[in-house]
Amino acid sequence: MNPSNYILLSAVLFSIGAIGVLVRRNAIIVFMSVELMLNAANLSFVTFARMNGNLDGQVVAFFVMVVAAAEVVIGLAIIVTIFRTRRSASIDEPSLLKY
Amino acid sequence: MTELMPAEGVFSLIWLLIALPLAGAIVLLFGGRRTNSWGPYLGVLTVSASAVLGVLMLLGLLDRPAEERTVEQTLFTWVFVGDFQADMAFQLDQLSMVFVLLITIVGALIHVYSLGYMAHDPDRRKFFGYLNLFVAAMLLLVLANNYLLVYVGWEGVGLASFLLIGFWQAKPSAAAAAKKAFIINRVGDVGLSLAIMLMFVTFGSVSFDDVFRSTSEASEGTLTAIGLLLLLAAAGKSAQFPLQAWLLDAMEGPTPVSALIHAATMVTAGVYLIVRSNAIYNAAVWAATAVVIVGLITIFMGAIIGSAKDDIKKSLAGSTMSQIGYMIFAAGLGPIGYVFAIFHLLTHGVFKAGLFLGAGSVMHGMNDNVNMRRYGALKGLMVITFITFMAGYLAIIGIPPFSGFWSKDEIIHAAFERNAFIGIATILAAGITGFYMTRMIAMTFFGKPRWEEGVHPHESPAVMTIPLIILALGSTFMGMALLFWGNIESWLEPVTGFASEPTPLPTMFYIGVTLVVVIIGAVIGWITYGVKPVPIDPPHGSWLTRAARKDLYGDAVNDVLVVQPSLATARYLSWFDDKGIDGFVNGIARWVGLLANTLRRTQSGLVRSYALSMVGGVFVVVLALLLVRMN
Amino acid sequence: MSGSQFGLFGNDPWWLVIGKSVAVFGLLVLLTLFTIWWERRVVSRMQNRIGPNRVGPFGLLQSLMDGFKLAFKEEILPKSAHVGVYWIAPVISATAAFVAFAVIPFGPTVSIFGVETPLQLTDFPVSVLYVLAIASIGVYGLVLAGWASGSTYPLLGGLRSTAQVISYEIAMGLSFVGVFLYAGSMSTSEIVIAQEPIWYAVILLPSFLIYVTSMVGETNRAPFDLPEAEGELVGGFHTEYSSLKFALFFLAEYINMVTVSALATTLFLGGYLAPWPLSLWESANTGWWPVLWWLIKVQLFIFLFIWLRATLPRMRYDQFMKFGWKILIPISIVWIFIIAIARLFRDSVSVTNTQLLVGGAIVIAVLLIGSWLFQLRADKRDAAAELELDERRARPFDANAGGYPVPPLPGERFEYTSRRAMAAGTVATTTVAVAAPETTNEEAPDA
Amino acid sequence: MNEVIEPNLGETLVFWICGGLAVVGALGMVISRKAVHSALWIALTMINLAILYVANSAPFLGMVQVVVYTGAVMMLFLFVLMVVGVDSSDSLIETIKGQRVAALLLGVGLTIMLVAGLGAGLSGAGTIGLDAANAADGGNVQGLARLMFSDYIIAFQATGALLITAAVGAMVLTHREYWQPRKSQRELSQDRFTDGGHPGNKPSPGVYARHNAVDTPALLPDGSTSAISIPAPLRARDDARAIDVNDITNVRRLTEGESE
Repeated sequence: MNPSNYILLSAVLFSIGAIGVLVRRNAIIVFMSVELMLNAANLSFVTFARMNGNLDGQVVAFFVMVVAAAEVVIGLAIIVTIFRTRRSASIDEPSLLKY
Repeated sequence: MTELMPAEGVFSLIWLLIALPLAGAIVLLFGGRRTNSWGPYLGVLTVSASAVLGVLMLLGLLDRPAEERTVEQTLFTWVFVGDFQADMAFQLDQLSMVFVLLITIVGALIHVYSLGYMAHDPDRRKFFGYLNLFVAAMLLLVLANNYLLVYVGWEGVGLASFLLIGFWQAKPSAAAAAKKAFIINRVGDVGLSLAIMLMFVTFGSVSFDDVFRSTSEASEGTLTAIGLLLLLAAAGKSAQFPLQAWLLDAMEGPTPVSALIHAATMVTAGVYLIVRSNAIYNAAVWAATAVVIVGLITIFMGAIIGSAKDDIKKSLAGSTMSQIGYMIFAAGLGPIGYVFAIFHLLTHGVFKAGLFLGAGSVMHGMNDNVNMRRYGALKGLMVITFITFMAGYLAIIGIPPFSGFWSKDEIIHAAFERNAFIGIATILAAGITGFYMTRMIAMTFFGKPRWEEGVHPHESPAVMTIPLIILALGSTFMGMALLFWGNIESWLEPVTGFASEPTPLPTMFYIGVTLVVVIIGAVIGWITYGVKPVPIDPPHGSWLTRAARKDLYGDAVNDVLVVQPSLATARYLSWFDDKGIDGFVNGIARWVGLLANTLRRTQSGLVRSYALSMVGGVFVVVLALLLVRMN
Repeated sequence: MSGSQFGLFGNDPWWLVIGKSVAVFGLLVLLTLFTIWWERRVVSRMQNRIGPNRVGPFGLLQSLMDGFKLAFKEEILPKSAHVGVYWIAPVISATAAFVAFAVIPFGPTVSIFGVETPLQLTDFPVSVLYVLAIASIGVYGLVLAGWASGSTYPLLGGLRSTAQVISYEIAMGLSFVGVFLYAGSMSTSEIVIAQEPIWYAVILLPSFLIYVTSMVGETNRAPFDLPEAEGELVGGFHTEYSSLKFALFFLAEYINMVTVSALATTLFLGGYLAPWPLSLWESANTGWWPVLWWLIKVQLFIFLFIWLRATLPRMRYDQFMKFGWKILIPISIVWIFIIAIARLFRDSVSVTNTQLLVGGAIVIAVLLIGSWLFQLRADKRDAAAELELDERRARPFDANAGGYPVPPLPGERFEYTSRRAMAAGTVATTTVAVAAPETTNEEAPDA
Repeated sequence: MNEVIEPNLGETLVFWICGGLAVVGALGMVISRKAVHSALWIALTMINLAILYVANSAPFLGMVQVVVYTGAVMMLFLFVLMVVGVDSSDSLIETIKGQRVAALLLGVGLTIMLVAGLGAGLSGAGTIGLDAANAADGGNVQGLARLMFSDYIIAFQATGALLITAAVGAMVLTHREYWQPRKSQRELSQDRFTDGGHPGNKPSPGVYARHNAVDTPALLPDGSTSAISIPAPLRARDDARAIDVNDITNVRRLTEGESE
């Protein structure tokens, strides 16, 4: 088995995540889809690290995880704040922000 | 050209000459109300200190041989852009020295005088601040060693002049006069800035030393252009034809200002500029000729205006124009005239300052009335003012041994050496000078009192009369002192050059003719205004009188030639801006608006539709990458 | 994974792997049964009771019987439950509990039927992290149970356990850092071996204490048993569970207790290594003896759990959270700083142990004095703030301060001022107190 | 270093099982109507990804993946889901015209393109493996640590700062200002007693009564009923069960009997 299969798996997961972002309206699920996309990218990084015989890819994946954690914290805080005012977690709801 | 000597000893303090009044100005203008009480005295002190410093430097220069009297002090490199470099550097030579002395000493006297004159003005502190600023800028102008720095001083005095003319800005006429002076000065400033640019392009430098050293490298056409531009600058600052219109209105400022700025110092900056740039004019004959013509025209314009005005200050202002015309005229004569231009400048600076301060003293006694037809018979009531004024009077019309005689006579002499026609013209102008000055004396101090009701003429306080006395002494003796004891010709010679040409007619001949003409003018004046009673309401007068009362239609000409076309252009441009440009822009905006109206449908605010566009973009990019890779 | 450092791991024959797995499973089930009985006995003794004593010798079979009873009880499925998740939650919980034990070493290498093998199911470079990871998966069981029950109390219990686990896992992870620093490894077997000279509980006492505290929080045991607080949440997350599913939760809880105790033993008490006086005996650390030492140490921790449950009242939720975030985590971080610096000094500067100790003593003294001074200042500031608040309360509130209507600040009372009256010049003000709504007892006794 | 390591059969097995589960989890996440189900599905994906990391010679990352993503991030998601109570199923009716179709087309297209493109591009790519890189520092964790604390130290510090900022930001975002200091337990209990309310527990329904249903009022010692012993909604609906007079008399007799 060629390790590039991992890359293909990562591509598939990434696309599924993208579709999730596009079709789901619940902000939290959209958020999960974004996390899925990040995870897919991480899988690529880890695989690349192995294919190239150098650990930098793993370090990058690690940093992605850290940044994702920070992003989740803020994102969820925003969702909670929006939910408090609008009683809804629909991502279409804050469209008034365009003004 | 003499060698530039490094600044040592007392000359290491050249910067302090400027810094002192500048510091005074800063303290006074930014110190706020807490400096109200002691501020004016600080102003007097800084200028006086500069004067003392100037005297010390004069002594220092006298100790040196003539060719070592050019001192240069470089503080720091001020501007360096590419090839262009200008230093914050000062050059003290014989020419600057006399200016420094004139500015600081007359300035100090006028500061002292102002203590009395402005005693009751609520904005006294500001006044002294502006005065100090003016002195600093003027000193910078005359001490600079390059044209760019001159330009700074040039603008600085322009600013101070503007502020001081409009000092009583509550008066609409004062505000308008200030603006007028400022705007007309701008025209001259454009000339100076263009001249500087041209110099940089031609010589690669703007410092005096470099420019004068390399005049031979430039074509005569270029030099003529520079000379004419410098003449434009000088005309603007010195109120020469055709930019003379502002000076008469500038009399709206307080009288000490008129005395200091618009008689003794600033208006002579143009003369300084031309004399300083003598190397250029020496090489540009046509430019020099233009200078002569401008000077000659102005001599007559000023004299005629001075003869017709009833306002004592405006009459004096006309006289100033005329006298500066003399100087410019002399400067245009070439090496033979430079020295006398400066000589006349010095004597004129003193006696005209005295005359203005005397006029101020009269106004002080007459409740600030400036109409000479309301004066009369003041000689007994204002003895000191009268005597000092008489000293100035005799000096300006050129009665020996008063100082004006020596300087004016030399100019006439020089004029004859160049051309008999212009010589005769200058003598004629001297006659007119005699006429209008006699008219002024007669209307002010002699005859019957024509005072307005409630006016009680009185002598001014000592703080005003003492400067008057000092200036009167200067008016009386300075000419002789400079000529015989101070030997001004050989003093200035290293800077200006001096060509002693053979004299076709004996000197005494000119003196005699001139004196006769002057006395004829004075007698006519006396008969017209001294013997006959002066009507309180001005008579209709001849067409020339009427024209002179209107400044020889200077404003009208400006109005027709400049103001109306400008306004018309502005109106047209405004219309074009409104309809053409705005229409174009608005049209674009409308189209953009229409476009945006359709495009904004995509900006739904729905995050998911944005995300869709993003994914679409990714799709396209990946597709492009793949296609590129496949091929 | 199977690098040189883990020579014997991953090389077992298949039958030995299965054997070990079964042994671990059996051990855990037995330990659970024993611990339940042990707990009931100990708590009873502490409460002047006798405890289970009827079934089997000393009532030892009591928990087995209870298990049978539970298994035969009726399954109740709440109507509002989310079926799939409701089913899977206890499975996750129990599975995670068992799986976590895979990396716990019971003893050194022994010979089983002629095969040299370590007494440990498996080990790899990050096995301590593995335990953490599995623990965090185990929480899913609780959270999902709470949510899937479709009922309020379980949901609250689930929420609490989420917050609790996230909070205490941080402190727990931080307490490991010291051990990692000293052992230079995250593998359990290597950490145990690294404690041959001295237990980490001694040199890393703060880490040890923090771990012990957070392990109680992590296992939802008293006094941190908030997810199943009976007085507040009926039964917490397992309120709606019954029969075998409830048994699974029960099992998971006790296995978790054993796991964290075993982990504490491994990381801080030298694992299977013999304690000091015994270690003088040559063969104490060879053969099967270490398993005994290990068991004793684990039982000590379990006794600690029981002891805590019997003596301490449950904490209030906010105090509990405050304790985790504002005390345990900051202390952990400061402690990591200290050990990192100490390590740095020992490695790069030649410092003797005496100097290190003296330095440490000085640091501690400075910290103590500093905190005392800090406290004094804080007291003073609090007193000043109190005073200011009193003053503000005493001052009448101006609703139109500076001509603009302003809301009252804390401690001020809003007084309605009639504009018309003010305009008329008669500053008659009507006072409407908009303070906190009076707690009127709607259910006042009407009889 | 150049020697190409061929993954063994075990890894192939792991890849297909875990990779399949990961895809199933991802699809489940997108398809699930309930947010909590979505969270569970994606947790499944993440755990499987962790296993794939381990299989890819990244044991440390694998564990971190579980701890961070499954343990912390997804737990946070669940927490927020429960706090905001987004419990009900989402409506699956699409509101933006054409969004779903376009999304599916784009997604599928992207998948096909990526898989095809990457597959073609990577088909001949060899694998060096990480054994040498790991051995250089004595292990995967040590290798990562060396990189992180030397080459990537700035990035490491920056992410640290980012985390702190995120924590503070979350607190600021979700912070609610209290106009008045929160009452302490002491103050609460004082309020409870000073206001003259009922200080103790309210009488339970059915005390001294023959029934223990919630709608049965408690009987007071004098035989009268206590209204506060039944829940307010029942009282508001006037649903209190009537008391059998005999009960009252019985009680009265009892109390009198005791007093005698």
